[in-house]
Amino acid sequence: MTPSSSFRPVVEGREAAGVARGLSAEPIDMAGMLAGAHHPGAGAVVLFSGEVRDNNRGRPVSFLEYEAYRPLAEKMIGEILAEAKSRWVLQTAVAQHRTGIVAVGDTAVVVITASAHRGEAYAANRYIIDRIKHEAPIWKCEHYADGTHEWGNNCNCHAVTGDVSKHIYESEG
Amino acid sequence: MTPSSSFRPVVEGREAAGVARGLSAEPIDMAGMLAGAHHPGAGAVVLFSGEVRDNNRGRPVSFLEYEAYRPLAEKMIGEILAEAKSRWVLQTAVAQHRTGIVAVGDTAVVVITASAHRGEAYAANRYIIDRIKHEAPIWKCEHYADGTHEWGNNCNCHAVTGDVSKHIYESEG
Amino acid sequence: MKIHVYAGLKDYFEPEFEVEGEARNTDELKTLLVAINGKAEAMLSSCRFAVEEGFIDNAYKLKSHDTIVIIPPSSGG
Amino acid sequence: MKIHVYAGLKDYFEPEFEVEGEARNTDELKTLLVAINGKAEAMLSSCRFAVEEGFIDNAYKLKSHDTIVIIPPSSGG
Repeated sequence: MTPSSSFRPVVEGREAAGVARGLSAEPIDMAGMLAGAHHPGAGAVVLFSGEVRDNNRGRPVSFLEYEAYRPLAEKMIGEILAEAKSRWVLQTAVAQHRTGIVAVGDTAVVVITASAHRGEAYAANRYIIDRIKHEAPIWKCEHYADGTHEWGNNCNCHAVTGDVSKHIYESEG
Repeated sequence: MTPSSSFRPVVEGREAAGVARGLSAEPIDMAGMLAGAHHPGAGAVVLFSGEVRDNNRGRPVSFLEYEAYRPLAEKMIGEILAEAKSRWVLQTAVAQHRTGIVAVGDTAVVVITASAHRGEAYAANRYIIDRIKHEAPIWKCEHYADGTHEWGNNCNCHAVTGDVSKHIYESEG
Repeated sequence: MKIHVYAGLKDYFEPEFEVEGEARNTDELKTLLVAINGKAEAMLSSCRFAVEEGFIDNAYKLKSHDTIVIIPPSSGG
Repeated sequence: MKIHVYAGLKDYFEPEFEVEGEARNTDELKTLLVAINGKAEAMLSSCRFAVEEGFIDNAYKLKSHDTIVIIPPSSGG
């Protein structure tokens, strides 16, 4: 196994879409995911869609580009979903994060949870997206209307916690 | 205006679907509502779907039937959405509640919120569904597999608050 | 005075009916309704009352031409 | 030792390159990398390191055949 074959970012190849494992190089089929989330034992389904805004702190954005370190990102998304299922009784817990170019108004990440009651479905949904956003090795590059681009707008928790592995989750505050 | 024309429950007529005003006698077009919720200024879209479970405290359920006192239910859903928009900066706040027969696994109520950041979208979504469920004059009748039916499983906050207009919201606990 | 009831109250009353007798406010109306069907008393104690699109409380003076809507607790949970 | 970098680190290094020189752990590797491009120092201080699918810390003994993945903070917010 050579690094050049095993460590390519997912953006480079269609074969790397990995839809079933949490990363997708293609547009996310949100309606299909939602249709698949119904369960006769689930009274509450919660969907979160993270979408590309037309501005970043007031600067006009043309589109975003997401890059992932694929093997670890997929492993971590799987572990985060499993951890959510161990904390709450969930009939469904799925997540998909885009890689590559995502247009303004399009979906960059979707999380769907289903549970008997809505409290669990909301809490688990929020837990999953917070952890994916802070911890999974997925990065975004803002491409601005003026032609410049910038990697960043990243998690900055380590500036407060003093540890690049320790995060602050608004939902737990 | 006679009471018999003005106070009929929405379940009685197709013309009463009132989709734009929060009640629908027809299946809710959740994918269509979700597609319409995108906004270039919104980075976070949250959807809640309340669905019919196959059991109520262990008793097998065949289907549910929802009845509404339409003029007041529509007015209250509109007021709850407006109140959410005054508490949070939301690009989208919509809700639809079914009336009539709803099958197991089908959607009884949908709430969609969109905001620049996810904290607001989740909080507003939860606020809207909690208030609709506790306050809007909409009732459900459980039709059980054994052929019996039962109105109820209703909000019981007044037993604690001592006031039929005062509710306890789990999300504020 | 016309009365419209919903949901579980339909187990005790017709969906729409007229009450005879004097009821100046909702407490007095409740007394009339319990006289019609005493089994409804517990449920009535958890109900709200409305005229058209607005809730009313016991301070509201009932008029003979009002249609009173009796509203059990919502579907909740 | 092979190095793969992502996202903002690509402003300072090639996406994939080899480092010469001795680095027994991630602190020593950081020192080597800062010697290559001193402007990367601040960003490197907020990065994590991984080998294959697992994060490593400074206690991990780097091997000459390892491919070290350097991971800036995630997209966050």
